[in-house]
Amino acid sequence: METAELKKTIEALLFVSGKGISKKKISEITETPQEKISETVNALKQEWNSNHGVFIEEIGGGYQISTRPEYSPAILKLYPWKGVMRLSSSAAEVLSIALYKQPVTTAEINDIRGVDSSGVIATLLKNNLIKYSGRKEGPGNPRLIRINEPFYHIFGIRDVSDIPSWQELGGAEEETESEGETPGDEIAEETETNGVSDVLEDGEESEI
Amino acid sequence: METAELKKTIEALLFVSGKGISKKKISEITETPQEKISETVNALKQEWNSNHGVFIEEIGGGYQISTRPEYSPAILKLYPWKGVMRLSSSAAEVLSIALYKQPVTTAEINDIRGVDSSGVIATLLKNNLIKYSGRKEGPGNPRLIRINEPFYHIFGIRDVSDIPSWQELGGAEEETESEGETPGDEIAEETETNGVSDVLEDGEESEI
Amino acid sequence: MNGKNYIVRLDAFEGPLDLLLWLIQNNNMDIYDIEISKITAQYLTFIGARTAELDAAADFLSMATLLMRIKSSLMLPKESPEYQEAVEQQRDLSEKLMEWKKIKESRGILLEKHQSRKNFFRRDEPAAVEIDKKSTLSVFELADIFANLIRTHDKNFDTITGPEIYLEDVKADILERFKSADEIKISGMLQAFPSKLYLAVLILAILDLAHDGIASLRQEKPFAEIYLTSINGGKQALPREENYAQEVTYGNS
Repeated sequence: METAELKKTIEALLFVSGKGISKKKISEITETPQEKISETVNALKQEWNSNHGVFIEEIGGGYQISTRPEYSPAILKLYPWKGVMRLSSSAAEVLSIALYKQPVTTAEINDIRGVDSSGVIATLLKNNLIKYSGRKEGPGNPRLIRINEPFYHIFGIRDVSDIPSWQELGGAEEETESEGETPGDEIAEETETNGVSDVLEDGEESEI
Repeated sequence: METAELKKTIEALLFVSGKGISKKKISEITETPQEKISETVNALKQEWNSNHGVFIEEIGGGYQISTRPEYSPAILKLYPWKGVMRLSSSAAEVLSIALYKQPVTTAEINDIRGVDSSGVIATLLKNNLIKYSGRKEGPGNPRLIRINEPFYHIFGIRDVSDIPSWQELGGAEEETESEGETPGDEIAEETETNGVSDVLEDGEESEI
Repeated sequence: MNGKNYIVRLDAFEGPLDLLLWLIQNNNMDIYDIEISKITAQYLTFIGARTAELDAAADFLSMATLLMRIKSSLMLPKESPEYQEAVEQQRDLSEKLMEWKKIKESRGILLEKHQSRKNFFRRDEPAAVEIDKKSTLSVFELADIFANLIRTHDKNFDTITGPEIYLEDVKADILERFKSADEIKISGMLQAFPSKLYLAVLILAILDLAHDGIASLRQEKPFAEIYLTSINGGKQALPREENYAQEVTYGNS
């Protein structure tokens, strides 16, 4: 696709989606190599990222349009309920566990925290910060919990380099390398399979 | 509000909303006279409406950002379920009644069509072409149906002046003008009170 | 532990691991080298003074039990199975403490990141604007339809028209049949409602379902029986995510 057209197509896609769209997805839609997409988005960022009320940011391995923080008072007048954004420390703990240990069961979360977490899990699910995805093989086949895409936006996590690895946490004391996956792997996989590229989830009938 | 700031605030509002916002609402949020809003949006239009994948349009008495039609194929790849809306003949009938008789009850629609229309009404409601708004005084206080804002967009109508007037209709000569209100009045009122300024309808608070 | 630490309330701790970690750090001990008898004594003193505060008493008490068991087993001869088991249990406890420590640290990072993001907004749902979603009918056609309706209505107010067959009803009917059979014979559906109108709507419904990726069509040869096969159990090809458009708000109750 020709650069000027590609730029406008990406603008249209980002606007319609609202949520992040992965580079891979944009590349598929526009039938353009991913490097060209990065290049074009960078040009778009330059164009947009000064002198406008919105900007293009990279979140959770995808691109999205976000409003500049200066205009949050106006946004909050339009959507007053968006202002209630307190995060309890227990919610942050459950999210941490989901982030580093995903996929993880409720029982495993309870075990790590040493207290029952089902209420917190229910609320996080309701708020789309985590999601159920599959079941664990074994007795009772408990449901598996994973981080959901809006998490990356809420916490402003661009990619893995934005969070310490599991090994780096805890003051880097001697490590037992029992963890098979690094959070880095998880986020990358998330983005691939369940993250920002999941734009088809909101099915709708257009024939009436 | 200073012009440059106002411009950016309106951009932030329009991008985050994704649907129309009335001039009145923007004026309230920004505490700026409506004339100043019109002026600023016109400046914004100049800026956005050339050389971008999205543009600012005036729809149903409000402003919204829309994608340029050239980029529909890309959007359809992102959301294959979006596209052309085909109306069944029964849906078209109910919609035409809602358009010219609004506000109207289900019973009145059934009466005009001579068949039960509740299924069609449910589908039109689901597709946001009509909406419930208020109740009729009288036995049972039935709910009143009105045209909903997306209708304007789907039918490519800017505002009420684009709707063929009652007098222009083929059947107009045999009409008993028992209707106290012209459809024009109705739609204008619609836009003011229940139309594009209704952006708070899906608010929800939840706590973890 | 010195006396001033007793000001700390038990509900300041998330659970027994949190308390244990605090005690260990307070004593400058290594998580992987806990002086079990010292820590056990402090743990017991601490919760002993505060049992009344305890909502989650059971959790704290079961940790106390574990600590005491490890402590007493470690006093047995090294060759005894109990001793070996206690070493194992202490090792497990260290692992859990380290895990907890990491989660606490990550919690702090997330809370901080969250705070710094509170003024950034995006739309979590697709735009209502669909420039490509246009009605195949124009508003003038809609006006004509209404004019016709009114005419018909005036002349034939009492005429009862035949039952209408709705496309969505026929589609729903097919989807219903898919619940019990993966493949439907189309002639079978017509037998139930033998009318030209039904056939016409049925064909539209089938084409729609095929178009939406819900069903596929199969015919062995021209003019042979046509079979409609469900794809994905007759479910919508595009799954709807629950609470998709919900705003994300949360708080600490």
